[in-house]
Amino acid sequence: MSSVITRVKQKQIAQLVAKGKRLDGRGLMDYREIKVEQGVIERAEGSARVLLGRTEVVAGIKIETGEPFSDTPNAGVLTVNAELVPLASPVFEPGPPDENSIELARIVDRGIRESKAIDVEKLCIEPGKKVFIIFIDVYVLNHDGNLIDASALAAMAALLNTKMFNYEIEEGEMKIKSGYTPLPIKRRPITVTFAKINDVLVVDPWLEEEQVMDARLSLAIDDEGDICAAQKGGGGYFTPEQVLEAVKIAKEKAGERRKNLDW
Amino acid sequence: MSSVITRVKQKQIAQLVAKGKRLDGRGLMDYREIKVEQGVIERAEGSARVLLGRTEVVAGIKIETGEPFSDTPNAGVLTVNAELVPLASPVFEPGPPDENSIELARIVDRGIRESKAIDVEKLCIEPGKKVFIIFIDVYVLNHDGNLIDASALAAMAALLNTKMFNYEIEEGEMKIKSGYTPLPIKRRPITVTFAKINDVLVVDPWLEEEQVMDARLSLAIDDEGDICAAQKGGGGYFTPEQVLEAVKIAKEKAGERRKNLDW
Amino acid sequence: MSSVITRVKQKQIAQLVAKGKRLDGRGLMDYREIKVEQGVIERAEGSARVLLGRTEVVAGIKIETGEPFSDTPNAGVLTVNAELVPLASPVFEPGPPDENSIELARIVDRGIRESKAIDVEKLCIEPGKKVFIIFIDVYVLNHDGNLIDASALAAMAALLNTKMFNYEIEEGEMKIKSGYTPLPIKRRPITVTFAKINDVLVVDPWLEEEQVMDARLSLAIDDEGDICAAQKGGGGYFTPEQVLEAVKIAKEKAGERRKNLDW
Amino acid sequence: MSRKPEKLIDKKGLRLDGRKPDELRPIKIEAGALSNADGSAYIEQGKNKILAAVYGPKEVHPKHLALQDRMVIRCRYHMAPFSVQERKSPAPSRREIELSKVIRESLEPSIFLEYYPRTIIDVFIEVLQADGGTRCASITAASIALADAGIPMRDLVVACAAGKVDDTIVLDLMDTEDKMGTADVPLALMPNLKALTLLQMDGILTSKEFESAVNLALEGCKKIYTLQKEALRTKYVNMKEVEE
Amino acid sequence: MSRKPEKLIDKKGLRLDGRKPDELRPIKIEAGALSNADGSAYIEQGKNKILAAVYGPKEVHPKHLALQDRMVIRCRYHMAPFSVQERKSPAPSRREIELSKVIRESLEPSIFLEYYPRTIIDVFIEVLQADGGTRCASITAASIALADAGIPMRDLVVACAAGKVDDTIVLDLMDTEDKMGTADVPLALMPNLKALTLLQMDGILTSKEFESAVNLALEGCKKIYTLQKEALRTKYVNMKEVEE
Amino acid sequence: MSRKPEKLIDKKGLRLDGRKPDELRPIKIEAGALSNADGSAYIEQGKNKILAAVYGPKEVHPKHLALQDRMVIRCRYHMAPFSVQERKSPAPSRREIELSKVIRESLEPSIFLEYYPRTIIDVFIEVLQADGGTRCASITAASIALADAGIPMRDLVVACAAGKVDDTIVLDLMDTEDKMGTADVPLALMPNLKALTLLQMDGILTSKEFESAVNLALEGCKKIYTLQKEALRTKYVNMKEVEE
Repeated sequence: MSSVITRVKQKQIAQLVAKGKRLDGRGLMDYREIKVEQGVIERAEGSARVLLGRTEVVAGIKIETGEPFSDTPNAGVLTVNAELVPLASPVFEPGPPDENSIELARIVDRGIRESKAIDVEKLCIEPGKKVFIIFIDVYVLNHDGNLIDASALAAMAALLNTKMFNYEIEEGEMKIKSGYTPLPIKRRPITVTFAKINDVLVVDPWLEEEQVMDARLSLAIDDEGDICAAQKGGGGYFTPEQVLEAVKIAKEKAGERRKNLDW
Repeated sequence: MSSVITRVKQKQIAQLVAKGKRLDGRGLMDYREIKVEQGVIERAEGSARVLLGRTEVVAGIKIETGEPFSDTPNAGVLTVNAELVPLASPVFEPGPPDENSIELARIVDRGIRESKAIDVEKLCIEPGKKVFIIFIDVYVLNHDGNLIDASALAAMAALLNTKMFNYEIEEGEMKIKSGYTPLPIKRRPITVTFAKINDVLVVDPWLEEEQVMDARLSLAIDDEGDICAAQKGGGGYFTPEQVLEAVKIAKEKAGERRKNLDW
Repeated sequence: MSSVITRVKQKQIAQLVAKGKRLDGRGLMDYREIKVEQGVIERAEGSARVLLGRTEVVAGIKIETGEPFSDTPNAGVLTVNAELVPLASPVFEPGPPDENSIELARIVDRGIRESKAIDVEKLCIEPGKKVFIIFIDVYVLNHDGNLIDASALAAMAALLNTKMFNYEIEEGEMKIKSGYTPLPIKRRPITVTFAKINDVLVVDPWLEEEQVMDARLSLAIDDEGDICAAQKGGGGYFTPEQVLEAVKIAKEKAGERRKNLDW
Repeated sequence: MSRKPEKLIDKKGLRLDGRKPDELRPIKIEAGALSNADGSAYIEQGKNKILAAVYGPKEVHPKHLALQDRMVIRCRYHMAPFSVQERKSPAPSRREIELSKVIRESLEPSIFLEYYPRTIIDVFIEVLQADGGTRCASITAASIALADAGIPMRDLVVACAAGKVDDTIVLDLMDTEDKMGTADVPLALMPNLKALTLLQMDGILTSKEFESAVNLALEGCKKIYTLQKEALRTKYVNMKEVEE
Repeated sequence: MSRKPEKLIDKKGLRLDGRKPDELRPIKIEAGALSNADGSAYIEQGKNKILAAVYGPKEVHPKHLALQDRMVIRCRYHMAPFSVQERKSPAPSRREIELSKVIRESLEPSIFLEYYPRTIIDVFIEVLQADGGTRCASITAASIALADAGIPMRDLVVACAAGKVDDTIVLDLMDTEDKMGTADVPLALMPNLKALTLLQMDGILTSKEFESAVNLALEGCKKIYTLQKEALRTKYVNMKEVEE
Repeated sequence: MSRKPEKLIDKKGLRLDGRKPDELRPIKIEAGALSNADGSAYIEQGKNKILAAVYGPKEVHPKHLALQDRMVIRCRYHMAPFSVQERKSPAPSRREIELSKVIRESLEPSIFLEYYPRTIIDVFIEVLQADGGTRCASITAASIALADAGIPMRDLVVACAAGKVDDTIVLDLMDTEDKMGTADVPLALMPNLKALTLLQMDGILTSKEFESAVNLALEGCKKIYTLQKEALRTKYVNMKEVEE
């Protein structure tokens, strides 16, 4: 079960793509099958499991209270962490987050933060003193490519699944009341990732395609079809035309997904 | 001065044990000579040095004040740390605690914590806000086997040697008064460790026996002869019968020790 | 561009020194050209750039407020950190501070702290609760020898360049007022470093001389010509006579520098 | 947030979740749950949800860690940040480091280490949700993952705890029982060899109670052992069907 | 301490520092700024002050990191503690780690990696003062440092951001615009190849706005490209003069 | 907790612990205090209690740290958490890292490093209780441990501090004098070679005072040197007796 594919297979993948085909039979702009299951971790305030082909990601939400940042005293705090846990791939190693897991967490974070997916002002308990802190932990359990889309989807699905306890402020003290409320979600960004292989764009690259690709481009699209985050990765490049083409396709793909998910 | 013994010696140790003998002349259920010296570190609130044959351990107690854990607002905090300092053995290396020192600390901790050796409720200064924190630092100075029993003994002897300053609460402020009080000790657990060599149990394995043993079993026994902690270690196993035999012997051995120490 | 010089060159340097000469033409007690430029980092509360030959160091001062140490409740806090950033030399590596950068920071710290260069009592805002914390960050940008003198000079020049905002205490709250005040500087220590090469003392060793030297001696001299810090380094030794000779020369050299800098 | 219930065992002798003292929680085991690992397993035991994966045997890096006469086993027991009530930092805690060690030592006796000298096996365990008894459920799952990876083994290792709660010896403690009870004795067994490969204890027990707890835990192990074998059979059968 | 100004663009269409929307900040570039490095560059772009240095190609330690068919590029983007308003801890932040990666990936396409197999190049970037757009200025400087080190390259890489501020698409955002604006699109270009080697985006833009921002940033890149080449020429001429 | 006493030197010219200005604290030295180390020593100097151990010469791992023409010395000075008034974290502090370096550099000149090329010696120092002057007492003990390990040496290294307290130059400062005094000059000496291998200074001294302090510390070193040699002789005699 090696994670490095042979040169022969690399060539094969590249040649197929040039002909508009892919090794697993998909069209260039087809996603693998997507399954989203919410509420899989009852202990968490919210959770979701995403299967994107054989790529598997669980996201869990924990909520704590704490101090706001000094430059945003009225806003709750959002923290995204991603773990490439070693059981997910022979190339993941135990240890502190490396550049790949940090980049993954920051891309997921940007999609949510920049689209203003959460109304963070509603997470303020006492301005400048006490706010809710939302921990989004992305846990990659099986790596078969395109962790970015799977993780962004799991994170958003988990947020939509999250319930916060009710509370009221009585004489300056926070008192927990019965019942739960959903998070104040304003937008539902969807991330679409492209690989450039043999100078051709494909969406949703799986593991073997990632090993062949020149570069990667991820675009987060919000409910209005606007772009709310972008990230190029990999040691290759895109032409400006390829980027603009990717933007157009990403809007379509995000629209389809949004319909399927009823988001 | 190698720390790895030859195969010939390994065989010799195993064969001797099968005949009920040990390389250093002890019977299978004999401890090495034990020396306990209290108050060796005047700067510490309590301390003790234990010699178990050539194994040497110093334990020091420091007391600070701090916040209690949120789930035990009326209880003082107990913290055990063990350092396998590199001057004690050619196999100990400088650096953060490894799995061996963490396991050692946690075994010592469990013996004391689970036997309720210290009346932690008496270490509460102001419920939910301020309690005493007891730091037990176990410092291994020479490693000649059976660090668990030597460390547990040193830690307990140091606790029995500990003096806390007197205080009173005046208008919400803690004021230090003259004089000292001993720690509120309720029980004096004693840990007895067995090695299984060639399918035979021996107590108090020294270094060369530890290099031959299949597995290790440590049992902490409290003043009533009850079991208050257990830990199997090593890459071998015990039969249920061997475990129950060890329990019986551990009670005897702990009883003898208790008499000798006048605990 | 190797950082290790050949044995031939090493011999050459040593033989020249024995004749009272140096490879770069300087006399044994001559410094390289020194340039001091203050205010190079506008974002910092104070800053300075020092060129000592081709050795280049920037020091930046940041000021924050925080709690004083419990044993000096009326004194501001001084913190010196030194970074041997990897772009400065092929032998510097990224990562947490190593023994060389820690020693460098602590020598710079001692010169400033022990000479009582800053009147730390004037940095107290509210005794025991709130004081100013002065961060001195020494950043080595090009390493061509004698980092100690360059860093100590950059740190002191940056402190002399530092402006603190004005404030007043109104009903227990600190309020920022318009305008700035310089730091309360009481003394201006100057550090003079000697290398012992072939049993001869030279000042201000450059990189290739440092690779040949037996040992290093740094002396910080205050405005009165008194010694306020000393540090021997390197795997060689000095005779007591050499140390006392160095003290005499250091006073002279510090005096000259002080005149040039108008300190 | 949790408050201690007054009674952990009710008048009818039933536990908080309605179990009898000698009753296991519902258990679901799946062999081969992950596609990248050489072997894997997923276990649910009560609310515990745990994944185990095995990679290897493989070459050792760095080489000086290799052993000339046997393979090396590494083990990492790790809890997801969202697996417990208060978010857990992903950095390994002292508890996780200790458990990684005792779990490794509970699996080692089951493996023919001498079959693959100079190689290494990695056992990775991720606790996705924790509800008491995670170390035992982890061992149960990890042993299946080892078998699923085709590692030559003397026997499966199966683990279960017994303990004392409100003066009663009970099987398979859940989180509240573990925290509020009197004692907990987790153990691991290779059933065919009657070999205890894990034994720990927290709390206070007389030697008699200790003996009862050990015996009850052994009974629990035997029941779970059947489920382990079933899980492996199910995967094997499914694979055969796919192949045919 | 900073307070949001009411308007980022005034009635005359000018920005806080008096620039027009499509105007770059003043830029000063010096090739070969450091004597120890194999190649180096210093850039000032507005109040940004950044040094870049290159060491290599050199042998790889430890050896197993070497690649048989190409060289390895390492990159460290780092900010001095005094470079920003509140003192920054010298330990690398998550942001610095991400930027080190994307900067490395923006430089890689420009280098003939296959020319020196089994070697490594280190690119070190130190931000002495930051005022928005440091990643772009760092790339611009690092590419000059690579050229200064004599590394064989397809083209220089030049980087610049465009973004949206008060409903206007503007070039080369400074810190306040970056923080208070609507969107920021940093990108890097190899001008001769029309190849985008960095592309990121923060904020919200319609696809039309995005296209305008990309085009404006490309214009900015082309202007800076001229300055890059000038800096290299200046150093080359100076060296010639010294030699003659 | 400690409060500054009004006077560190009383009317009779005696110090807080009754010593005269040029008097050492009581010193007890034992060579070979630990059985596992290749060489070891224990020193008590006043309330200081310090152990030093030497392992080596041995092979270097990893190999690239080895030097072709000489051996490498590593040194770790470390304080036990209970050695000082407020519990010290066991992680090495910046102070401990600096002292490890200067102690190593104070021992190096005494060792014939070229006798065992491509090897390494580890010097481990553990301060069990600290009362001022631990670096000097550590050097004194470590040098004995090196001799006890049979390392070929030019001379023993012996260390002692002098300083200024209440306008008086005094020998061998204890903790309170160190903290409340005016200056402290720790130094290390190879007596036969009149070679200073450690020299540091804290505080303010005129050059005259500095000279006096150095001379007084040298006197202290010479006295301790006698005790060092005695400790080694005692161990040697005891070994002979055991052998006979």
